[in-house]
Amino acid sequence: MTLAASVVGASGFAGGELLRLLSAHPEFEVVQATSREYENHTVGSVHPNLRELDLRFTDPTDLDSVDALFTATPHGVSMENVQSYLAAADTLVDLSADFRLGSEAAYDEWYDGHSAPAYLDSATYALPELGRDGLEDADIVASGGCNATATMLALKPLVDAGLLTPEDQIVADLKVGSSEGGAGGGAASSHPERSGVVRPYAPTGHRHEAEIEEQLGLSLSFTVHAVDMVRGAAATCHTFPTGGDGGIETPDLWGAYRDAYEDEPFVRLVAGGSGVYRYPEPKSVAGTNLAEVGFAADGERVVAFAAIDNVMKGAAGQAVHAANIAFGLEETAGLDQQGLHPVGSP
Amino acid sequence: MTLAASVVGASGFAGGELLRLLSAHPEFEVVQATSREYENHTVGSVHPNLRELDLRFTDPTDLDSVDALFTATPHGVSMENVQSYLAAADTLVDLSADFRLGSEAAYDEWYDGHSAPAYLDSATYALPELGRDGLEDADIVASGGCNATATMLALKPLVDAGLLTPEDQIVADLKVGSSEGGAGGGAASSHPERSGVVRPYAPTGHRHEAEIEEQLGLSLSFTVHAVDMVRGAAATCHTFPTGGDGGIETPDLWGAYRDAYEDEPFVRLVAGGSGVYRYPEPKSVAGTNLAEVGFAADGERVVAFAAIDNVMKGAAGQAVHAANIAFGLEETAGLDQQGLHPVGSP
Amino acid sequence: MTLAASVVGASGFAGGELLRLLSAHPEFEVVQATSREYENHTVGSVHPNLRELDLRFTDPTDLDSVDALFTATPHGVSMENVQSYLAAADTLVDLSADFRLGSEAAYDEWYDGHSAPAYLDSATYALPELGRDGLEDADIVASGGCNATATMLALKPLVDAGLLTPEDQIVADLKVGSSEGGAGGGAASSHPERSGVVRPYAPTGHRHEAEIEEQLGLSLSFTVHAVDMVRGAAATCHTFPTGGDGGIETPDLWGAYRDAYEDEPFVRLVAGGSGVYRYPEPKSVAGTNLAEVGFAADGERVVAFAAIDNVMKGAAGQAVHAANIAFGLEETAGLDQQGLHPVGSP
Amino acid sequence: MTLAASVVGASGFAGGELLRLLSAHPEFEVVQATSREYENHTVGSVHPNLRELDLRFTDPTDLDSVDALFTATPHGVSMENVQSYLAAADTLVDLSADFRLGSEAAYDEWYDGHSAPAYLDSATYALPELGRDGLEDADIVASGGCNATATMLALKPLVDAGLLTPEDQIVADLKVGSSEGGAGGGAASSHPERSGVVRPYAPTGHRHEAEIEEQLGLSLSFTVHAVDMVRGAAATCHTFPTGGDGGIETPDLWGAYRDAYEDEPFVRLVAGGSGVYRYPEPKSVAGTNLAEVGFAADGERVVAFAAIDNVMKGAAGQAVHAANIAFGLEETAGLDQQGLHPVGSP
Amino acid sequence: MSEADCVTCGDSVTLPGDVEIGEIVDCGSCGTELEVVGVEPAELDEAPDLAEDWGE
Amino acid sequence: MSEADCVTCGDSVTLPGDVEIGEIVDCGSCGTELEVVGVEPAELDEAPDLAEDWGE
Ligand SMILES: NC(=O)c1ccc[n+]([C@@H]2O[C@H](COP(=O)([O-])OP(=O)(O)OC[C@H]3O[C@@H](n4cnc5c(N)ncnc54)[C@H](OP(=O)(O)O)[C@@H]3O)[C@@H](O)[C@H]2O)c1
Ligand SMILES: NC(=O)c1ccc[n+]([C@@H]2O[C@H](COP(=O)([O-])OP(=O)(O)OC[C@H]3O[C@@H](n4cnc5c(N)ncnc54)[C@H](OP(=O)(O)O)[C@@H]3O)[C@@H](O)[C@H]2O)c1
Ligand SMILES: NC(=O)c1ccc[n+]([C@@H]2O[C@H](COP(=O)([O-])OP(=O)(O)OC[C@H]3O[C@@H](n4cnc5c(N)ncnc54)[C@H](OP(=O)(O)O)[C@@H]3O)[C@@H](O)[C@H]2O)c1
Ligand SMILES: NC(=O)c1ccc[n+]([C@@H]2O[C@H](COP(=O)([O-])OP(=O)(O)OC[C@H]3O[C@@H](n4cnc5c(N)ncnc54)[C@H](OP(=O)(O)O)[C@@H]3O)[C@@H](O)[C@H]2O)c1
Ligand SMILES: [Zn+2]
Ligand SMILES: [Zn+2]
Repeated sequence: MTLAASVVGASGFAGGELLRLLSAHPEFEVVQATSREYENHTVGSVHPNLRELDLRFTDPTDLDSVDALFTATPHGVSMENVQSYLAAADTLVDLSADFRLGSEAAYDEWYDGHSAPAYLDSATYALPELGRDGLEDADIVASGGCNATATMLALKPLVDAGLLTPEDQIVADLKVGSSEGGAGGGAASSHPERSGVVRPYAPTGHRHEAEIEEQLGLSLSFTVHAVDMVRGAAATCHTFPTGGDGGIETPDLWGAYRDAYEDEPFVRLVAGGSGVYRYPEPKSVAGTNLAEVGFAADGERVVAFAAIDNVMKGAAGQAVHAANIAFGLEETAGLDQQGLHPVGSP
Repeated sequence: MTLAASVVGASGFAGGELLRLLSAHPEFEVVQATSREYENHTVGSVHPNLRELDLRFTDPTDLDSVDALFTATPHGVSMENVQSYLAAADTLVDLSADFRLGSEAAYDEWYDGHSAPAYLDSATYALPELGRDGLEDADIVASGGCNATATMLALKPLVDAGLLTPEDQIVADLKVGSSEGGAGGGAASSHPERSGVVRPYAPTGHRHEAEIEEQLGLSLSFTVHAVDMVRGAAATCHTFPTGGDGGIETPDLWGAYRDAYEDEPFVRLVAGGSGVYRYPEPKSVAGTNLAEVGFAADGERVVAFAAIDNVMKGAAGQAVHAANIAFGLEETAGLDQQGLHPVGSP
Repeated sequence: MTLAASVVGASGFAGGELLRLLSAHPEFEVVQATSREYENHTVGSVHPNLRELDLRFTDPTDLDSVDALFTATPHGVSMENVQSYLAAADTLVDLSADFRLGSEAAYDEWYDGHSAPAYLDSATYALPELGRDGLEDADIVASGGCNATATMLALKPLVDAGLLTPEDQIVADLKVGSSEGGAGGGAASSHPERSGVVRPYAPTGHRHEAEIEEQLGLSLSFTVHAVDMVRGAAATCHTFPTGGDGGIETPDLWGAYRDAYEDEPFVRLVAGGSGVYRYPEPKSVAGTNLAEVGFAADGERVVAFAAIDNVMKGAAGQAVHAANIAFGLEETAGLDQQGLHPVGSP
Repeated sequence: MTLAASVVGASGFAGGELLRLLSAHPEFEVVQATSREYENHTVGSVHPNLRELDLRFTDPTDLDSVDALFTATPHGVSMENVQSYLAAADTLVDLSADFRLGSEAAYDEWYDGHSAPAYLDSATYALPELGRDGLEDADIVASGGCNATATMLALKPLVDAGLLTPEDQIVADLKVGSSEGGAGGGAASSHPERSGVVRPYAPTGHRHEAEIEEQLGLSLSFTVHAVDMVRGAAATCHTFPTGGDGGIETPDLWGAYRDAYEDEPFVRLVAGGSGVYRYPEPKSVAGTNLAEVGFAADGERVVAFAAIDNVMKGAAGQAVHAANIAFGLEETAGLDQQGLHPVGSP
Repeated sequence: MSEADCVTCGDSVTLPGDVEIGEIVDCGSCGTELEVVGVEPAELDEAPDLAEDWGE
Repeated sequence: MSEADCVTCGDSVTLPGDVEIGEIVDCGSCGTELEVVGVEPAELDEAPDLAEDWGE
C-alpha cells in the first residue's frame, strides 16, 4: 500500500522535516510540497539535505487529492482553509495550534478566537504517548506543540501514578533552540543577536499552558528561554507532588516512569546513571523522534526532565507517528533515525 | 598609593581574570602570580590575552609580603594554607568556598568539614550588594559563589521589600557556561561532549543553597544546567511571594528593584521594554562586572532574573570590588570594562 | 547472509560511529565492541545515542572470530596487532593511518617507521571514489584519512580531466571540527579553549599530504584550522591548473566534476546556484556518508571545495562503504542516513 | 581639550561600536548618533551594552556641527552625502568603502562607479600600520575594510623586507564572523542557517582585493568563508615569496615581522611557541583593537596569519585610531580594551 | 551469564560471563555503576561514585 | 637575574632568579619552550616539544 501525501508549508522548518520523513517513508509517497515564495523552485534549493529529491514547490491553493494532507503553516492558516484541505484529503494532519484545543472558548481565552469552530470536534490531539484513542481514522489530527510535548512527557508518569495532583505547584522552565521560531525569523533571530544567548523570551503566560491543562488536567507556570542551539527543546519541571503517601524516593519514580513508558517506542528513560550523559539532553536525540525523559528526587520536590528535537518529536516526527496510527501502519514506520555521538549543537 | 597584590592560582580561570583586572587597576600592582604547573613560564603562555604582561608564574609556597593576597584555588586549599597566606598579606581575598559560610557546622553539613574553623570569624562575605558591613579592613574577604551571586541578586529586592518570606516556595533554575568548571575540566567538558548542551548537571542539592540561606534567610530549590557558552550564569528564580498584601503588580516590582539597587554601580535593571534584549542576558554583560537583574509578574508567581559573567561579577570582579572597599578605594576602580554588542557566546 | 563484525576501539569517536552503522546495517551483526577503559560497561554509557543497544564493551585482547574486524584505534595499534587481528577475521578494515601508505619508506619519511611492513602489500586503500580495484576480497582495507578524503574528492575531477598536473601549485586550506581529535582530547580541546576558534593547528606539513601524493600523484601545501564545530571537515583547494588549453570556464568544470562523480552514490555536486547553500558545507552532510563537492573558477585559479562529516565519510562511513564492496554487498547498504535542515553545528 | 563627535549609522554594528569607543574616550564627546529606523529611541534599546548612555538616536539629515563626524553607513551613502557631511564637520571619518580607493577608475572597475569623485583626493587611507602620512589634518579619513586589514597586516612585513614581490603567488583564505554582514542581515544570516557553518560566501573576486592592490602593490586571490563566530576575521595567506636569496627560515621571518611592527601599539606577534594558543586567533583579540599577526615557514611557502576583531581593528577601532592621529591625540587614547581568557565565540 | 537486581531501579542486570568480584558494571536500564560484590549467585552494590567537580 | 638569547627568534630572555639547569622557561617574545642548559652564563636550548596529537 502506498499512501499519497502532500505538505502545505513545505518551505518552512516543520514542512521541510515532513518532506524528509515522508520521502523516505516506506508507505507514503509525496505528491505535492507547497510554497508561495518558492513556487516552481526545487525543494533542494531551500532544504539542502533534500537535493536528491526530484520535487518542486507548488502553489498551496492548487491541491491534488491525497490520502493525507500535512499542514505546517503559521497559526490561523489551517483553520481558515480547513474546508478545502478536507476536500483534498481523507485525513488532515495539522502541525499548527489551530485544532489542538477542544473548544471555541479555549481559543477565545488563549488565542484570538477560532474561525472554524465546527471542525474542532473532528480533531484528535495527537501526542500518542498520551493515548491513541480516536487517532485511528481521525479526520483531523492535531499535532501537539513542541514545548507542551516536552513538558507533558516529563509530567505524565507522575500524574498517572497519582503522585502529582491538579492542586500541586508546578514550574516548567524550558530551554529551546532557534528553529522553534520558524524559517521566517526576525531581528531577534539573526545570528549575531541570537548566538550565545540565554534569553527569557516567554517569561510568563505561554500559550502551551492551555494544551497541557486540557491534556493532563494540570495547571502550571511556564517560562521559556532561548539558548544557543538550533534544534531542541528541554523541559525542566519543578514539581511538588502531594499525591503520594509520604516522601517520594527514586525507586518509586523508576516504577512510575517505567509503567508509563515501557511499551513506548519513542521514549527513552535517562535518570542518573554514570558517565557524561546522566539526564535527558536534546543533543542526544537531535534528528530523531525520541524523547529522553527522566527525573530527580529532591525531598519534597521532584524534578522531571524531558528533551526532544522540536522539529521531530515536537513537530514532524510526532505528526508522522500519529499518521502512522491513523492509517493503521506500523507505528515506527519511517521514524527509525538514529541520534549521533559526538554531536555539537544540531 | 600603590598596593602590592599577588594571586595564588593564577593559571586558573578566576586567577587569570584577577591578573587581567589587577594589572590594569590604577591602585594595585601585581607582585606574584603562582602556578605549580607553569612555574617559570610567562603568564601570557597560559592567558593569551595577557601576552603583553611581563610576568612569570612562581611557586605558591614562596610568597612575598603584599598588601592583598588573592587566592583562586580549588576548595580546600585556602583553608589549609590560611595561616601562611595571612602571614604574607594584610588582607586575604579568597575566591573559593572556604570562608563563605559562617560556622564549622555549616561546613560539616554542606562540605566535608573545615580544617581551620578558627578563622571563620575573621572572614566577611563579600558580595557588596548584600551589604558592605565589615568589608572595610576585613582580614579575610570571602568572595561569593557565582551561582549564588546571580540567584541572590535576583531575589534580594523581593526580600528587602517584604514580598518574599522565608516560608515561600522558590525554585532557582540556572544556566551556566563551561568556565564555571575551571581550567582543569574532565571528559564532560571536552568540546565535543560539552558543545550544544542543555545538560542538567546539578539537578538537586547544589551547595550554593547554603550560602543563599545564610545570606538571605531563604531556603530554595536549586537546579543547574550547563548550556553552550563559556562565560555566563543566568538565574531564573520562580517565586511565589506571600509577603505583600494581595497581587503583586509590575510597578510594585519596579519599586522594589529600584529601592534595592539604585545606588549600586554594578547592577543594571532590565525588565520588559522593547527590542531584542528585554530581560537579563549573560552575553550583554560578558567581560564586565555588571549584573543584569529583572523580573516578570505572572499572577501569584514572580519570576526574578539575573545574569552575570561568572568569571567577573561571579568571581574576580566581585573580589576586586570587595578589595576596593576593604582598602578604601573608589568602588569601581579597575572595573569599568564595557560589554560588547554584537557579541556571540563569550 | 549475516556477516559477523567486531569493532576494536569502540569507545572512541570513529569506533562509536562504526557501532551506530553496523548495528543498523542489514547485513552485519555486531559481535564485540572493545574498550579497555570501559570493559563490562554498556555501550550506551559512552555513546548515549546507542542506549538501546544491548551490548557491553569487552577486552581487545580477547577477540572472537568474525567475518570483518574494524579497528578504530590510534596510530600504531593496528600495525602492532595486525597478526592477531587477521587471525580473528577474514577481513581487517583499519581506520587508522597504519596501512594507508604503500611502502615502508613512506612510513619512515612521514611517520616513525612501520613495525609490520610485510603486511603493507596486503592492504588496499579504501576511498571508493578513487577506484574500487582490489577492494573486493582485500585482506586489509585501509580507510582514508578524513582531511585527505575531503581534499582528494575536491581535486580528483581536475586530475582526471587533465586540467591539474603534478607540477601545478595547490594550496589546501582546511577547516575541521573537534571530533577529529578523538575522544581523548587534551587541554586544547576543552570547551572553554576550543569554543569559537579559528585556530591554525597544523599550519604546515600535515601528514595527510603523503596519502594525497600517493593516491593522486599531486604534491600540495596543507594548512589545517580548527573551527567551532564538532563534526565536519571542509577543504578549500586553491589550484592553478595548467593542464587545459587556455582559460578554464565554469562549464568545463561542470563537465569534469560530472564525469568524475555522476555514478557515485555518495557525492553531491554543489557549485553556485541560488539560495543560502551555494557551495559545499559540512553542516548539510553531517551524520551522512555524503561528500558535497564543488568549485569556482577565478581566472587562472580554480577553487575546489569539498565538505564531509569526518566521522562518517571521513572515517566510519567510508570504512563501511569499503566493507560493503569487499564483501560484495550493495554499496549503499546501511549508509542511507539523511542530512538535516535546519541544523546547527553538528 | 574635548572634541565633539557624531556618528551617522549609529544603530548598525560598526556605528554601535563607535559609540562604545567614543563615549568612553578621554578626548571625544558624543553629540549625535543617527538612525532613521530608531529615531528618538534610546541608544541602549538597540545596543544593550550601552544602556547607561543617556543618548537618543536622531535623524541623519539633521546634523550639528562637530569636530569629527564618523559615518558607518552602507556603501554609497557617504559619497552621496559627502558635501553635507563635510559642511557639518572638520574631519569626516568614513568606515565604508566610499573613499578607500584612490581613483574614479578604480570605483568603475570594482564597484558601480563613484558619485563624488572630486573628493577622492581629499581622502587618506587610514590603516595606520601602513603609514601615517597624510592622516594628520586629513579632511576625509577612509577607514580600511576588515578583510583587507587582516590580509594586509599579515603580508606587509614580507613586502617591506623585500621577500614578497608583486609577481609572487598569494592566496588569501579568510574566515569571518557574522557581524561582518551588518545588523541588516538576510535569510542567510538567520541563526538556524548561519550556525555551525563553514560556508564559502565569496569564493572568488572579493572587492577587498582592490584595496590591497592599491596599498601593498600586490595582487592576490581571495576566498572568504563564513564560520560560526560573531566577531572576528582571520586571514591565512599562503605565499610563495621569491624576493629573498634562497630559502626563508623562521629567524628571517621573526626579523621581518619585528622590523615592521615593533613600535606598533596594536600589533601582537604570535608565531609558534607553546601551549594552546600558538598562532593568531580572533578570539584572543575580540573586543580589542589588537591584531595578532604571525607566520609559519614551509619550504618555498610562507604562511602569513592575522586575526582581528572585524568590528574593532577592522572598523570602529581602526577609525578611532586614525582619528586620534588626525587630531594629534595619543594614538592609543580610548583604545586600551583588554581581551578575555577564557572566552567562547565573541 | 548470571543476573542480579540493580539497587537503584530494580531492573535485572545480566552480567558478562567472566565478571569477577570487585569489577564495575553499569545497569543497562538506569546506568548506575554497580560493583560486583558476589558471584554465584551474583550480587551487586552501588559503586563508589566518582563525583564530578564543577568547581564554582 | 640573568639573560640569554632565544634560539628561535633571537630575542633576549630574562631568566627568573633561582632558575636551575634542566628547568623549562618560555621565550617571552616567541613563546618557544626553552630548556636551561647552563647558568652563569645562562644558556638556553630548544626544549623537547610535546607535540600535540590531533589523531585523525
Ligand atoms: N518549528 C517548530 O519547532 C514547530 C514545532 C511544533 C509545531 N510547529 C508549528 O508548525 C507550523 C509551522 O512552523 P515552522 O516553524 O515550520 O514555520 P515556518 O518555518 O515559518 O514555515 C511556515 C510555512 O508556511 C507557509 N505559509 C505561510 N503562510 C501560508 C499561507 N497563508 N498559506 C499557505 N502556506 C503558508 C510558508 O511558506 P510560503 O510563505 O512560501 O508559502 C512556510 O512554508 C506552525 O504552526 C508552528 O506552530 C512548529
Ligand atoms: N570559575 C568560576 O566561574 C568561579 C566562580 C566563582 C568562584 N570560583 C572559585 O575560584 C576558585 C578557582 O576556580 P577556577 O575556576 O579558576 O579553577 P581553575 O581554573 O581550576 O584554577 C585553579 C588554580 O588553582 C591552582 N591550584 C590548584 N591546587 C593548588 C594548590 N594546592 N596550591 C596552590 N595552587 C593550587 C591551579 O594552578 P596550579 O595547579 O598550576 O598551581 C590553578 O591556577 C575555586 O575555588 C572556585 O570555586 C570560580
Ligand atoms: N576522528 C576522526 O575524525 C577520524 C577520521 C578518520 C580516521 N580516524 C582514525 O580512527 C582512529 C580512531 O580515532 P578516534 O578519533 O575515534 O580516536 P579516539 O576517540 O581516541 O578512540 C580511540 C579508541 O581506541 C582505543 N584504544 C586506544 N589504544 C588502544 C590499544 N592499544 N588497543 C586497543 N584499543 C585501543 C580506545 O579505547 P580504550 O582506551 O578504552 O581501549 C578508543 O576506543 C585513529 O587512528 C584516527 O586516526 C579518525
Ligand atoms: N561590520 C563590519 O565588520 C565592518 C567592518 C569594516 C567596515 N564596515 C563598513 O561600515 C559600514 C557599516 O557597516 P555595518 O556592518 O555597521 O552595517 P549595519 O549594521 O547595516 O549598519 C548600517 C547603519 O547605517 C544606517 N543607514 C543605512 N542607510 C542609511 C542612509 N541612507 N543614511 C543614513 N544612515 C543610513 C543604518 O541605520 P538606519 O537605517 O536606522 O538609519 C545603520 O545604522 C559599511 O560601509 C561597512 O562596509 C563594516
Ligand atoms: Zn538500574
Ligand atoms: Zn623567542
